[in-house]
Amino acid sequence: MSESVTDTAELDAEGLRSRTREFLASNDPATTDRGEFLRARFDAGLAWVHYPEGLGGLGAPRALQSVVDAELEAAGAPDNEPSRIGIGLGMAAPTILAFGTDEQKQRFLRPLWTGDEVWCQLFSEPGAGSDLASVGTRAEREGDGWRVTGQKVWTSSAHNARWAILLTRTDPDAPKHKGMSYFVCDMTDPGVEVRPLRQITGEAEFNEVFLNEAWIPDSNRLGEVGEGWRVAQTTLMNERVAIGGRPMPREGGMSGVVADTWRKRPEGADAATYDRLMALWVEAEALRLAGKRLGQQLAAGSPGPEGSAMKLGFARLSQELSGLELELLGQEGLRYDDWSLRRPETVNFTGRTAGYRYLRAKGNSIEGGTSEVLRNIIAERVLGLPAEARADKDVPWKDLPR
Amino acid sequence: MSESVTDTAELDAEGLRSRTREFLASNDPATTDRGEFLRARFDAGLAWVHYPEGLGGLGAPRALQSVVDAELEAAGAPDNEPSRIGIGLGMAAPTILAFGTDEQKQRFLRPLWTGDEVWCQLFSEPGAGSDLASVGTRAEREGDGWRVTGQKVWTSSAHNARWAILLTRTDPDAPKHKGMSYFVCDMTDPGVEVRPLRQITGEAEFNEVFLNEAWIPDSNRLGEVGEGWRVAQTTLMNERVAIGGRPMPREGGMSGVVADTWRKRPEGADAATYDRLMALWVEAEALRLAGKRLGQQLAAGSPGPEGSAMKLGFARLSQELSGLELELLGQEGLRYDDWSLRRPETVNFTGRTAGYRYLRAKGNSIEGGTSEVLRNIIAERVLGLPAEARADKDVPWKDLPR
Amino acid sequence: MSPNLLYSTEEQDLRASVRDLLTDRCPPERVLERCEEGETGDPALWHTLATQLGATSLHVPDELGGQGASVREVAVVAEELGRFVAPVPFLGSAVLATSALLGCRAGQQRDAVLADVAAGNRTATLVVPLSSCVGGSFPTAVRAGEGRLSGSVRTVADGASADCLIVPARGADGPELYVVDAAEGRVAVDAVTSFDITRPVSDVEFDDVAGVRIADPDLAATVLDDAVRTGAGVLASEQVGVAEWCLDSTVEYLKQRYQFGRALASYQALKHRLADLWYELVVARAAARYAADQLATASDDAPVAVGVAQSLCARVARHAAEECVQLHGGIGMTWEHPAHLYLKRAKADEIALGSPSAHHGVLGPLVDLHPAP
Amino acid sequence: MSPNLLYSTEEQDLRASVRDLLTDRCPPERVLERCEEGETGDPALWHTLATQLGATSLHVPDELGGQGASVREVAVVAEELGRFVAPVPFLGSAVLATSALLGCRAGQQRDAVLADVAAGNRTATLVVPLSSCVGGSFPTAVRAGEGRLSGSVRTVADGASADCLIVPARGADGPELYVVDAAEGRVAVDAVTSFDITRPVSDVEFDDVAGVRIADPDLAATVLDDAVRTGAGVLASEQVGVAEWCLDSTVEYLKQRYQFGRALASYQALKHRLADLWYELVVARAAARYAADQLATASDDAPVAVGVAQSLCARVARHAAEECVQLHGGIGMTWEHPAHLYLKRAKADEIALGSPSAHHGVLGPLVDLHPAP
Repeated sequence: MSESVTDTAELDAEGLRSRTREFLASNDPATTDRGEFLRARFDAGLAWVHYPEGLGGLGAPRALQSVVDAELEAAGAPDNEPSRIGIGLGMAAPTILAFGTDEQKQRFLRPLWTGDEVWCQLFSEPGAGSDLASVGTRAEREGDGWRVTGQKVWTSSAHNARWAILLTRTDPDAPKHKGMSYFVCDMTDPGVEVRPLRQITGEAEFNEVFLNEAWIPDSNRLGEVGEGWRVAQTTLMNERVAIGGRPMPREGGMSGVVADTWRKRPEGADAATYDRLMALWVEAEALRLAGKRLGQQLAAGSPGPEGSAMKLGFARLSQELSGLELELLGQEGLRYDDWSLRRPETVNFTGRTAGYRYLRAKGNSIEGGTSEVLRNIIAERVLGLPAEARADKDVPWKDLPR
Repeated sequence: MSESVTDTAELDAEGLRSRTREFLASNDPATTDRGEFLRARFDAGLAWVHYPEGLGGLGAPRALQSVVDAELEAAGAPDNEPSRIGIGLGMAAPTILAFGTDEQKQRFLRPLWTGDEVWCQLFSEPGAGSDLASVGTRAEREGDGWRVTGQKVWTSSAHNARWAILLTRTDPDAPKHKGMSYFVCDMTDPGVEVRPLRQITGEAEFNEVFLNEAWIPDSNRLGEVGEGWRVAQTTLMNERVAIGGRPMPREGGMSGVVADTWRKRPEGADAATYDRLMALWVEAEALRLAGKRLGQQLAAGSPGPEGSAMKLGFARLSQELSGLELELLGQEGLRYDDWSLRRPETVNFTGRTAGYRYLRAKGNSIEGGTSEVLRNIIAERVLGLPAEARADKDVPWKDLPR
Repeated sequence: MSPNLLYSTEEQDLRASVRDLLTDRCPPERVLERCEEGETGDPALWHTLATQLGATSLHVPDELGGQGASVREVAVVAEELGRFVAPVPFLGSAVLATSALLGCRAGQQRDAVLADVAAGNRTATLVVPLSSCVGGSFPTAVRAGEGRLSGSVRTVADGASADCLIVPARGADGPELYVVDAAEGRVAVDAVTSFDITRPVSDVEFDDVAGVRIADPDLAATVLDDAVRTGAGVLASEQVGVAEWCLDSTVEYLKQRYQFGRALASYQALKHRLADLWYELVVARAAARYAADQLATASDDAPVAVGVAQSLCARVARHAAEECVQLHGGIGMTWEHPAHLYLKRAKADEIALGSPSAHHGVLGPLVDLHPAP
Repeated sequence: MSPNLLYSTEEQDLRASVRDLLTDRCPPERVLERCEEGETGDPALWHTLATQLGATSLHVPDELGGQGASVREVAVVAEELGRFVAPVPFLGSAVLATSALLGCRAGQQRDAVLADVAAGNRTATLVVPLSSCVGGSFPTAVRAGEGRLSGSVRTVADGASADCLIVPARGADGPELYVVDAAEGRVAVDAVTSFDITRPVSDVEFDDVAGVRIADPDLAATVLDDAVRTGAGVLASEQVGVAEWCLDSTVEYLKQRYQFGRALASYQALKHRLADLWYELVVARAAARYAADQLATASDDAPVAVGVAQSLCARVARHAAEECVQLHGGIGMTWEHPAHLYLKRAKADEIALGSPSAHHGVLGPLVDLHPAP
């Protein structure tokens, strides 16, 4: 975006490679403190090279990040544990970059990227479901800030987070898409209460967050008042990009787990289940190839709409495969490991036991966009079919049926 | 309905049995001409005992028809070949009975029942699909009758029929449900042209019927002008009753055909297909039991809504089973018997070859109400879910998008 | 005579009594609370079912202290218990153990146990893995010799609440059945964590335990097979109850919830899925009723009827429960909503007493459809 | 190097040429008319494809008169031919027979036939039942002795239009492949009525016919297996073309038609079904491209790739064609609408060169997933 002060010739793969080597030469990962190293990497513009200079980047093409990462990895440099701070990296950061003030960018991006500050997302509400634009958490103007009251749900990392991106309703008299505003919320505010949300697996991966007159200074607003929906679109678009697209080896996911179960010849592994196993294995392999193909399309600069197919198929296959696995296990499938409430740090869809996998997979077609919403998106945006009739676009939010 | 002049005590099973025996005593089926016998049976009120006296019935309970039929069958009496005149018996007759004038009932019902006059149905149109109320065949008033122009489709028996029940549009300025009228159409009118409609099987079971200024006297109108939709509802309700509900032995339908194919061990009958075969066989048996259960509910006087489930399941299973059969046959499944245009007198879904069965079964989820419409009906009428949004109820028919 | 596939008036009355009791004493919130508190059963409810409704003695003849009804009535109770995922040992005690006891030759020992179990004074279970399918070979996990049993059986339904255990064991002369007092010191019944939270399972171990033999080698294998078959047939009705709750609660939920300004229930894609579920429920109910009827009349067609019902109803209940969770969206994934109790019951029931594929394998040869060689 | 799953620029150009030709010469109405007239093929179109577009010589090396391209390009042509259900003997001649010829050891006889077939001067086919699956045992239907063949093979694809026949036969020393001139008096090629109207099949009989041996026992079985595998891999691309036409035409139809005052395309239940089809097409295309690529590079993973592609694409194309007929409603059931041509092609293709289940059985052991004993 911004014109770099350095010679643009440097921003090709070779240029970035030598820059990274120079950086490594003056910041030896073997002897530098992890936090210090990461902060220095950010300041050197090697955090996310496509970000502007001064904000962890160099304004270089995004695709070249892999060059930097490869050099750093080869040198044994620590990373910023991206799986721990995924919401910050994948959703908060691009939104702050797009809509934040200079002060906000300066304040938030560096500790976000280094992992010194964890972020979470306060979007979903118990009453909203797939209709995110119906959020009812109220933010009311008070002096130079806002009082926020409401309930959010499905918030991962809320109990570890320092900051949250928060979608609120600031004008209930406006139509639903027009009365929202978007904030950065301080999770240490006394008006913020985090409670674990127990799932059908017994675990609590997520939280409910109760906002009870939480205070947010107006300087933590992202985008204009009433523009919250537009800001949230940026967040969500980046969420969709983050899902899927990881290259995976054959049998890399649930199909490998179930294939291994089959190979152990459990009681249900009979002729009758073989064809089902193979059909699912085949579909999983084809979905993997489709993901690879999507990656090649992206690399060739012509991204297709196949991302939504990936998520749809991933959910379908996780569920079918894990269901089959329980049947293969027979007697063992009737047992579970542990129903006690746990709060896992990370989620592993293929972890624990077959019973856990079966139950956890049920969430794959709900979280991050239900399969039903994905089918609507495919039908309307890819196939060009007419949108669903809706009666909620021009009515004041407060008058909508709920 | 109408009070019988004979003692009502006679209208129980015993009374009907003795009446039938008396009738047989004076009309020996062995020596009486078939047509004469049937006409005499009609006149004796033993044709359809629940019809009024003078119109082939005795005003007796409908369920007692089986008593009469059993006596007649035991005596070797000829029947009226109900499969040949199904549309007359199942659809035209109840409509004439409900909406016809005395003259119309006297004129039409006797030759309809005896089979001397075959009936067909002119409802569907190429542009209407499941939306029957959108029919565009125009009937315009001319003197003491009507000139009718339009195209009808999916008409079985049209080439053998003497009469048709016909749904037309008489007022294009009225909303679609309010501008229709219902007629009896003389199929020998010079304005009526019947062409075979070839199907994907190669056969032409049905016809297209072109109405080109066909003339219908107003005395052949059934119901009031503009009331055609209400009259047609009676016809269609009776069509739905006629579908399904026949008691069937185990493996009585497509499942028996495919099971027999399996038993002959064709090339595709391997371990992989066994579970599929069994799952379909099981569902077919369960559907058969559901039909039996529905019959028991009807007999107990509490008909359930399960009829639509029967049709939905029948279509699903015919298609799945016949598709499996082709796979079982392997090489033989790649061959067909004959593509040449034929006009079969009757239809046998399980007849001819596996390829025919597969193709013909595709129609089972379209004809007589598509599976999609059935699912709507179940969702809305059985489960009480909201009706689909529609914009065609109050708009003049002529202004509707088509 | 044609089998009656409807619910008789008596059956409807029975259903109403059971449903009234469960509505009062066993609403989903209560079941969830119990799970929360780690209670795996509801002994008080079980006691009421047994003593006030006689639900434990329905198909036991009058002269043995029972109601002289049949498996049809047992199936009606199972359907209601399924609808409420009631945490009571009905399957283990009133169905599996009682059916096994009924199959054994009359005698003082058997009659006494049967009367106790029927009256609800004692609770029993059949010591086989819950995944056992009719037509399997007689288990060899427990050995019997001179009236003493040794061996262990994993994943036994309703073991922890059982006072007496009906144990298939292999003796010197072949298959036998024994009654063992669960309180015996050398019997260990270890509750294990059950996937189906509302149906506990246990591992049972016998270390040279005294047992009373109630079936000799000439009878034991048949008795066990018949009991497991009856269990599978009754389970089909339980699955109908589970499926019906899932459909009903989903319909209600979708009617109440609005998204994008419309009731969720107005979205055609969801309507069609619910219509398909309803179709499945219609055929499942017919199959389950037929199985109950054929078992009740000891018909020659009972094995076919059970195979059809169990393989179909298992899939239908599981599908209904999966759709229930999915169509409830996020709330369906939470512990606080009861949908997961039904999902766990439905999935476990799909495996219990034979998976659909296992039943296909047993059913096929009965109707002259043999697996490919 | 990572396999390229996209269409290269050259492949896109090739596709455009073929599509232009077919749009012009082989629109669905024209295919229907031909069927009406009882013509089972379009020799003029075939000739143009061969001579002007070189579609018959793509994966034949330059030195043998071919284009020196690969199976990737063959697959692109197959995809387009599938999209148009073009009645040309591409599968029999340019894929199966040509692949078999390519596998045989070079030699005057083989090279001459191959050059003729590649150039479109002659049309060939491989004399095996169209349902043959890779991994099967070598056929024994035809016996060879002293250079003469006897026996008969049923349901051979593209037999009637073939000038020369590539015949697997069992000789005294084992499997062999022969070339036979179809015009020989003792060869009978009887066209039989094909379920797939646009792909004719024949029964072929040899009554002591002279043949030229092109593969000895050391090679013949491998050559045949490779040819049938290549055929199956290419067929997957044909199926992608079939599926895509079915989806596209259904989308267009539903957008144009109104019922109950709304475009059919606005009904959510239909929208979701089309979305599911589109998903299937996405994964099918990836699998088909991978198979084509792995065959093109003679990769060790080609057998796995073909098993995946063929078993998946067969189901997808059949499902798409069935949905196409259903969602077209009544018109889809008529002979005058082309949907049935695709339904027949898709269903026949599901059986052709191995059903999905057959491929599962071959694929499983390759990925260490063995059938249960």
